[in-house]
Amino acid sequence: MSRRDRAAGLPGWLYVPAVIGLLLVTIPLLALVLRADPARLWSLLTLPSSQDALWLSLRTAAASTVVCLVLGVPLGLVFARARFAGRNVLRALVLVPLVLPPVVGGIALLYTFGRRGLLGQALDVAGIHLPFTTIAVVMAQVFVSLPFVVLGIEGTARSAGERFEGIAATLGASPSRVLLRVTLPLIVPGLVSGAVMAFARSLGEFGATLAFAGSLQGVTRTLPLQIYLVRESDADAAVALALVLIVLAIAGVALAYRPAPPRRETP
Amino acid sequence: MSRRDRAAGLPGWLYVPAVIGLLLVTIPLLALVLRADPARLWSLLTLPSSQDALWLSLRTAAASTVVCLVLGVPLGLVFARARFAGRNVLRALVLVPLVLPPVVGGIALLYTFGRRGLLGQALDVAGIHLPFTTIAVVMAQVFVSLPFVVLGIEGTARSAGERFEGIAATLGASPSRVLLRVTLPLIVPGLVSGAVMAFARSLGEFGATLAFAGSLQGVTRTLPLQIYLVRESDADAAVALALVLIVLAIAGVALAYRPAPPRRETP
Amino acid sequence: TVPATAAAEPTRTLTVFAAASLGGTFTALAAAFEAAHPGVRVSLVFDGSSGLASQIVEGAPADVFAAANLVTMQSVVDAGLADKPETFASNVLEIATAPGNPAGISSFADLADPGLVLVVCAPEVPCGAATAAIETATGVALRPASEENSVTDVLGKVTSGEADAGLVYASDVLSAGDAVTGIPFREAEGAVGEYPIAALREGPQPALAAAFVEFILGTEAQAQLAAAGFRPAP
Amino acid sequence: MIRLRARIAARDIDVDLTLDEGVTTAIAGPNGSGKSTVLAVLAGLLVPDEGELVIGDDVLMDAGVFTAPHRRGIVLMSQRVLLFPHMSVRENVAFGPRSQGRSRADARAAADHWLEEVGMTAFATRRATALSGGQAQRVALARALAAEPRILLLDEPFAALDAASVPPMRALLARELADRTAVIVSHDTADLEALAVRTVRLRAGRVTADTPISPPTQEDV
Amino acid sequence: MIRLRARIAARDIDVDLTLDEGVTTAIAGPNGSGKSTVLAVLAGLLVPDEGELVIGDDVLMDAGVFTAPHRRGIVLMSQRVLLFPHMSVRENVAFGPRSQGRSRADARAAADHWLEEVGMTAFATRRATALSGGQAQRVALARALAAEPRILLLDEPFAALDAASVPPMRALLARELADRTAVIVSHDTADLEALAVRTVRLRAGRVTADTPISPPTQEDV
Ligand SMILES: Nc1ncnc2c1ncn2[C@@H]1O[C@H](COP(=O)(O)OP(=O)(O)OP(=O)(O)O)[C@@H](O)[C@H]1O
Ligand SMILES: Nc1ncnc2c1ncn2[C@@H]1O[C@H](COP(=O)(O)OP(=O)(O)OP(=O)(O)O)[C@@H](O)[C@H]1O
Ligand SMILES: [Mg+2]
Ligand SMILES: [Mg+2]
Repeated sequence: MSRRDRAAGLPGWLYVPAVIGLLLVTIPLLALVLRADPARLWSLLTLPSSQDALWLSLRTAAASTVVCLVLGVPLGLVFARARFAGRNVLRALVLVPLVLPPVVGGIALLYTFGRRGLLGQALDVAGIHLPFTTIAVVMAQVFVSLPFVVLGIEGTARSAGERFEGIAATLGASPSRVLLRVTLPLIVPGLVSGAVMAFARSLGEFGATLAFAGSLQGVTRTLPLQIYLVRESDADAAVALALVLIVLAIAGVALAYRPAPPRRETP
Repeated sequence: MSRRDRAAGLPGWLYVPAVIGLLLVTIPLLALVLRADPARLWSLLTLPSSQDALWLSLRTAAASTVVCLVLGVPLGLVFARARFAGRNVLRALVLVPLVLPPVVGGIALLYTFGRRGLLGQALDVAGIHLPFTTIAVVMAQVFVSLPFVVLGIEGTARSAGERFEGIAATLGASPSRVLLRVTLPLIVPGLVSGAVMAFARSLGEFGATLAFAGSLQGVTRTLPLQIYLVRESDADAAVALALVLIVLAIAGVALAYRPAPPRRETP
Repeated sequence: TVPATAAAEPTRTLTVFAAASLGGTFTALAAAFEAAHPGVRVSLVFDGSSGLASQIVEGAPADVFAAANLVTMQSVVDAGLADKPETFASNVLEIATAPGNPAGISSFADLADPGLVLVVCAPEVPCGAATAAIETATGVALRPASEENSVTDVLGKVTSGEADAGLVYASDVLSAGDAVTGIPFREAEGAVGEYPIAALREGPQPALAAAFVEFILGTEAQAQLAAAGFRPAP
Repeated sequence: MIRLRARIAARDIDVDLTLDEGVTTAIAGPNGSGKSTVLAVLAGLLVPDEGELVIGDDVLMDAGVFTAPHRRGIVLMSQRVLLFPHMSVRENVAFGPRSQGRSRADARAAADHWLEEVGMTAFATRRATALSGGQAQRVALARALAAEPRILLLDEPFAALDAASVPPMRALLARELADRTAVIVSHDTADLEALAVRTVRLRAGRVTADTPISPPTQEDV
Repeated sequence: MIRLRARIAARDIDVDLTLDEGVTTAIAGPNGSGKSTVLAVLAGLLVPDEGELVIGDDVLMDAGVFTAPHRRGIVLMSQRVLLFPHMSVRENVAFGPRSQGRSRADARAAADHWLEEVGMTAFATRRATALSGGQAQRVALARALAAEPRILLLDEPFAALDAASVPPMRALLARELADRTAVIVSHDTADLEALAVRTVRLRAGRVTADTPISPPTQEDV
């Protein structure tokens, strides 16, 4: 209803930077699409190497999204609610994977979980070898994606406030129940956007995976690694494969990310 | 005050995944630090190539953070407030750079602004050459960082709600005034975390920069590109340089990102 | 402060795009070229050959392109941006192991040992293509833990101790220094990699570019390449 | 004369009422009868499925027209207090004058005047979130009055005030509403008698009665 | 007997008061005198700089002790209504019983019972955000009663109700508060007389008077 929109009242000039921002992102995508050859796309898609990579990417990105939520939501809530010394420094540490060139992140993981790494030596004795496995792919993805979830959850939890949590506690709800029935439902927007960012970032992860997990078809070579590799011999094929990733991401995000309509309360 | 903390009431078990998440990120960083040689660090830092790279990184990341805010905040607000058909698809498009392997993003930019690109041909005629300039570095960083700002702003604006904006409008405030005096102040947490993510992601940006802007010392070779280059010949030196980036990021984030304490209202 | 000579002879910058594996050697060669040509600054850009090639095709302001294989160079030639590339060096594979070769590897066939963690280059990149060719020629089937995208990634796995052995070029082994031990093997001769160089047509400094190509093909540069583990052009 | 017609299916509301200009009209009715909804529609914060709003010759809303809230000159003091949480008490009250283009000093003076009128001068620099329920309601009243609206809408303006404070606030409003177009919603008939000349009664989203009240006199208060 | 001592410098509050068990005590005083603050401290939602809370022999709070809100058996119906926005009306009311371990069916039955008592049965499946001010307050009352607390704290429970609804709600509360420990804050002396046996008066954060009221009888209502 256009009348309601005018009541929602964003100033008109705001659309100028908004549209520029939109174009800056969408025109390059269009340029990619225009360069791709649909016929090639199909033949590429039917290659076993592409299919393996696609399937591995979907599986690992889904797994790492789950891990990111399981670890990142609690961490974000702790940052939002608990008061303790050194919180700002810890938060900054958690954000470091954002700033680290991914390949250095992969090296750090290798220094930690590799055969001669900080924890890897003990793991090795226990017969656990992480590098060159699919688990290593997931770990690399979690390492680079976790900060988004933590930051998103902290922000949403802060702006949701603690008022409803206090009321729930006086009604007799234990902290666990408050968490599950009040806090989490109230921060659903943050959960969804955190999950979307983690999934997207995991799907696109390249450098850390290559450095930590290696690149073997069906085991550790995800779609981005496949794209890089194909690009070495055939740049057009790489672009076509990247389009697959884009289509996948758009479909996934457009389906998953439907924020609830705003509540319409009478003031 | 520990008593107040218990009143804040997160369940104890929540700290288990939170601490695991924290360790997963911090132990690899520790492993990096343990492998680095402080003496080398200093000698690396005094190299002109390192200093050029560091300085270029700081300048471009700061510039791209500003651009991301200028374009991303309006776009996030439009997604949060305006109701129009195709919004979910547009939002998914904006998120694509998240999922794209950065080098493909760089290729897309090259296909757009390159000499033979979609817009590049026209720009070329006008005498504007963007690729392989410092501006191209900023564009690549904006391309990969913008989605974080858009998503963060949209989420915060949604949870802040429109009630205060309506009241402000009845008091006679124009849409521009409502935006500047009510909406933006209310979403400051989202602005800050969006800016932090954009700055961090820009500082760490590598693949898109290399593909779109190339790697010329002092012009387009940012610290991550320098790290990559150094790694070809000397992995330890690369790690030492990465530590510089980490220290920089931690200092920046710990200083900039101090969320306001939660409002304490009587229920 | 600007030196007086700079006014008379303004600094000219020559931009050289070179394959990542040429990094160390070309940095030294550029310095030598600068010494021989006062007022010239050589700006080096290193990346995978194919990445550089697509940038050149999209208009990167490069004067010289030195690639790690002939196919990539051909894509630049096909785009009409270079003609008559010349091969200036070649390279053969070596086995890289942890220092001192603790696994006691002595031949290509030893790499097929299932207990050995082996990393190689993927067939899509030059070192991997060479690996695949040798596998076919010898009938030895390798079972690598990973097929990496570049020599650097292979070396990274070996130097970090994650892999027991890797297959890389002889020059890479040399540039890695003490971090690995190189083991040459006879079958490597069956797959020699070639490095072409060309001055680019649309580069801003065509005369200097030609001079640089000539310099690389000259005796001084060839000696330095040999010292870095490269072989002369076949 | 002001004519409002509005139908909102989701709330089962279908009202058609007129308000006289220059006087105060009361809207009364049980909980959920649609009083706050009517005020929100008048202010332009809620768009009905169908309806019209005409003030004198001025069509603010009908099938093709919709005047944005900030152009209506209608101020709503809502049932939920909604002070701007990121501003001080004084900034809240000065917001209206500032929005109407008055200078910073001018707006500040106006704010201080109205804070004085509602007895909140001592709290001017306090954060708006650090107030008791009654204190917040006084500030909201000051904020609405400071905006000097063409039409003032008051939704239960005294609900959180202590018993002793109601008479002086009622006197303040009686003075300020004289000769002004206003609508007041209150559950307290004393308020209606003191302030309004007419009462529109709602029930279940429909107007059921429209009765005159004897005009307020100072003595009533 | 319940003893509360609390000092909060930021609000200039320093109270020391006792409440009798098994009866309702009223807290009265002008706006900003500290009534809501006292209730928040009792419920455990606000920790004073220094103070103590003892119920019978049970120390809930002193220098080294702090019992978490959910272990106190004290329910607060706050001045701001604060229904859980992500739940239906029924889920809001069933939240207390469910939290105390009652089965889903049981809690639902309890919720429906209390919704009936406050006359909100028809709204059970409505989103809690889609209510009028008075409707929301009724639901909040039902939610507090459904939790069957050891001690019930009511902060202006009738502020948003229409005049006709107040007497029946007052009667409901009179019945429910009989033999229960409760504290009520209200600006309406009729409420206090009908429901409380004693009034503690606050002013500027200090207790100024503590006076008995004649016990409520059904006829008063
Ligand atoms: N967001 C909403 N969605 C649907 N219905 C709503 C919404 N808000 C209110 N209602 C319904 O609309 C009707 C009118 O509500 P309104 O708030 O106007 O009542 P009111 O007369 O102001 O009542 P009160 O005296 O309790 O404040 C009520 O039945 C209410 O349940
Ligand atoms: N968050 C806060 N920070 C500082 N002071 C506050 C805060 N909230 C309330 N106060 C102050 O504490 C005092 C007591 O407030 P409280 O809400 O307890 O009053 P009250 O007796 O409930 O008043 P009312 O009848 O208006 O609801 C008031 O002077 C108020 O300004
Ligand atoms: Mg109402
Ligand atoms: Mg109060």
